[in-house]
Amino acid sequence: MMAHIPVLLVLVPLLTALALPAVNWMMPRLTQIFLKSALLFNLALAVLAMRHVVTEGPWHYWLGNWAPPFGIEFVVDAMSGTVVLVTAGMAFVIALYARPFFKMDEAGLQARTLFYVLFTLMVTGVIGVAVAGDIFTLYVFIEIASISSYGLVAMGGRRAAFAAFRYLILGTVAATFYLLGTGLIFAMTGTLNMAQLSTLLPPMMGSPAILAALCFVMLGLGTKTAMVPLHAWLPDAHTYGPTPAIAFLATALLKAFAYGIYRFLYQVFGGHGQPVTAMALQILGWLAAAGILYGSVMAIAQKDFRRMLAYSTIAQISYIPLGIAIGTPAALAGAALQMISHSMSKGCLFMIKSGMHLKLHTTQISELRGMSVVMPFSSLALTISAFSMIGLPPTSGFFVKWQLVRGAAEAGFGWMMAVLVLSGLLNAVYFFRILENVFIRKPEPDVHSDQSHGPMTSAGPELPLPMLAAMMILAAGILAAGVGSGWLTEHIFSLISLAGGGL
Amino acid sequence: MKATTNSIILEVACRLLIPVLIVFGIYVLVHGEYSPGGGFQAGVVLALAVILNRVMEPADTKKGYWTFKIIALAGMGPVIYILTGLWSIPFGGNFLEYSLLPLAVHEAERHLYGILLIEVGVTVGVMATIISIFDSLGKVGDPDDHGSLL
Amino acid sequence: MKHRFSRLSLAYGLICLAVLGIMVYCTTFLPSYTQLDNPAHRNVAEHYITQAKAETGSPNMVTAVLADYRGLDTLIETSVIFTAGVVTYALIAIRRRKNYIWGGDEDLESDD
Amino acid sequence: MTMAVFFSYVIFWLIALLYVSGFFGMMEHHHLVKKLMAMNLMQTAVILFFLVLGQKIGGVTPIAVPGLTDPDAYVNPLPQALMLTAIVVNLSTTGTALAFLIVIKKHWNTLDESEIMRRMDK
Repeated sequence: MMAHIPVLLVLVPLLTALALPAVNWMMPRLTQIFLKSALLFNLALAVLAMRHVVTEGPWHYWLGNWAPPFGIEFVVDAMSGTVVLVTAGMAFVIALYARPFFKMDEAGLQARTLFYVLFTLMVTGVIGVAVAGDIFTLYVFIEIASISSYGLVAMGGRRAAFAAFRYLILGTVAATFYLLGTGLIFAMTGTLNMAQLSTLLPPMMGSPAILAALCFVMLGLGTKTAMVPLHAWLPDAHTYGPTPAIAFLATALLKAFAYGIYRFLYQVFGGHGQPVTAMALQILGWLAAAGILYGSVMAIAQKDFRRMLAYSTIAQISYIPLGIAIGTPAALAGAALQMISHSMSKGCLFMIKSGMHLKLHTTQISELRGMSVVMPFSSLALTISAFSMIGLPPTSGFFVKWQLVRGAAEAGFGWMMAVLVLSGLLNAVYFFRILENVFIRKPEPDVHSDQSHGPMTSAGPELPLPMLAAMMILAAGILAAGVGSGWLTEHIFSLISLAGGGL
Repeated sequence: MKATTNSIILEVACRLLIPVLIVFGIYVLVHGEYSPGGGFQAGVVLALAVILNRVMEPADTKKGYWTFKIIALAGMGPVIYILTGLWSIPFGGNFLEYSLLPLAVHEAERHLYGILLIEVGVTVGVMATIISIFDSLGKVGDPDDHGSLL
Repeated sequence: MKHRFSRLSLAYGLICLAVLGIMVYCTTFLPSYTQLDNPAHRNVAEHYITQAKAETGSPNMVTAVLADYRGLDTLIETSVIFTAGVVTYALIAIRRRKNYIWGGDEDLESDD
Repeated sequence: MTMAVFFSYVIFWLIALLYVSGFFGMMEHHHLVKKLMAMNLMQTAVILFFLVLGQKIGGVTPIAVPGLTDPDAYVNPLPQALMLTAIVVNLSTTGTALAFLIVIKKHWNTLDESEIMRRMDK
């Protein structure tokens, strides 16, 4: 069984998703236990896969035992292992967290089952994007992750349905771009396997057809990652979608597509060694810097915490392409650490957002006064994750910025260092504004009369236990990743390959 | 007063077509390795047979179709596929390695049986999904569904 | 209903013409399908055409590629259509008075 | 350049035209159903593009005929298999989008994008 972990990583969530309606129909009481144990098992598999990668190098798995150019190949290396680990971990935590979100009538239970079906399908897609070693298989995984995320966003209500439709239109256009790029690559080389492409493509990089393929693939993946000129779908979908779905979308799905950009630029198109790809990386760096600044400035302008989180996601997700664009080992380690760090802190912030929603019945920043009195644990978690977003020392966000700045200095990108420092300041502006409201300002008397008239009945003093527990797990994770970042960099991120030969 | 059918023409046509569609669907499924065809096409044709049956009935009897159960059935299709793929793992193969399936036939023929099994899975999945989409859409105009529609 | 073009339409049209020009230019560098030695016909496809019958026993090469050589794609594709069925059911068929997932924007609205 | 080679490129250009017309329709129209139709045009164009890549002059259907062993006699089966997958994915996307449209129509009572955008902020 150990030898089949790369394929089991995909199959376990897929099988869970497929069997969940049947389990719900036959044995409704076992649904949640089944779901959570499967996700926990998947997390264990991800840890085992990572251990194997660390001890024995990249892991190749031939499906159906067909040799690579003819069959499909799965590859787990240090970077994709990180994505898989983040995805599996966040999936488990969010599944823990999401329990109080559903009403316990018949429709609510059906909705819960279908929600988890789509959720696990999305987990499948994200893990598949990370491990696929074949560009068409990558497309199919992108589509399963995307379609389930459209459905999940649309479950949030009437505004969410419209936001999801726009997301669907843009996402599908992005997918056609990607598929067109795949077609051009296939026409020029006759293969779809990434490892073979990395040897076949370099001699023909000068051809306009390959250049067009590069542009189309990057446009497609860039739209899905919400890189800056192509981010139009993200704010509405983030604001109106149901929280557990959006938390997973922002933390895992976007990272997987950012990882796809890395995969293509470094392991298919040859990285900094190719002049054309080096130019593409340069442009990617500019766009990422623009995204960081644009997202931060727009976040400052927002009055609603939900919308602020959406723009903050645009800013934070751009750190990964920035690290990819710089392309030194330190910068790539920073990008990989950002995948871990941002998923935990942003996931935590989304959970806090729902907590505010539940307890204070508002997400307007100006109405959060005195939140620290009513919700002490949430306020603590908010502080930790805000510190991580800003990049203050004990949290993992600091080490992300540290690695990226170091990488930019090594590669001689002075302006990128300036952007990183500036973005830290901008993040500080918008998060300290919230922290000021939460901790320092005195509450107005009628804001939280503390009678919960929402659809949920809060059992404990602050929030339902699963929500608090998930929040605390993530907050502890942020600190742990900060403390352990040296270890992570030394043992895992140092294995991230820079060139096409790494596959 | 309840009608038993929408119209006599529809009913006669459907009664003629449905058995043909079912037979043709099964033919497309099992003959997929030798001629154009396969699981998807078979699934769509078989779903069409069921949908025609539903179209034939008058609108007011459309209540109570087993939509949630059919979602469960749609999930079972890919599960058949996955189990076929996993079947070779105890015998030392990789996922979907049909040549190691424990069947007492020639190696290439094992591939044929493997392909047939997964095509059955695909057929079940596609058929049940299309029926479930039709049933969901059939609920759109229900009186207890608030709001005006289309 | 007659569609009216606005001033923006002209800009859109120009963008599209530019994209069309780039695409036409780039496709002239692709090998034509009339050249039988082009990579799309040679590299992997030739193996499928010549070996599929012997390796998979299926004379239909498309089935052989779909279900055997690239069997995983088909699995995921079946799951994709299952996803579509689930989305349709979840959005349309579930009976509900209001929103059934808490935490969407409708919970902030006061109407019931 | 022979006539056949020239017209093989003309097919590419026509496909590019189809793709770009979908792109234009998506930007130009404010009606959501028309946007969806434009999206389908783009998807179809990509499918045609792949299928043309697999074409051969005089090639037969890729089903092995006894006695015909020349690989050039059959058209390329790989793009056909890939597009079978892509068509199903497109079908799923379109189905999902139509479900969304039903929900949108139910809740907003219109399918005009600018109208809904205007009412979103309220």
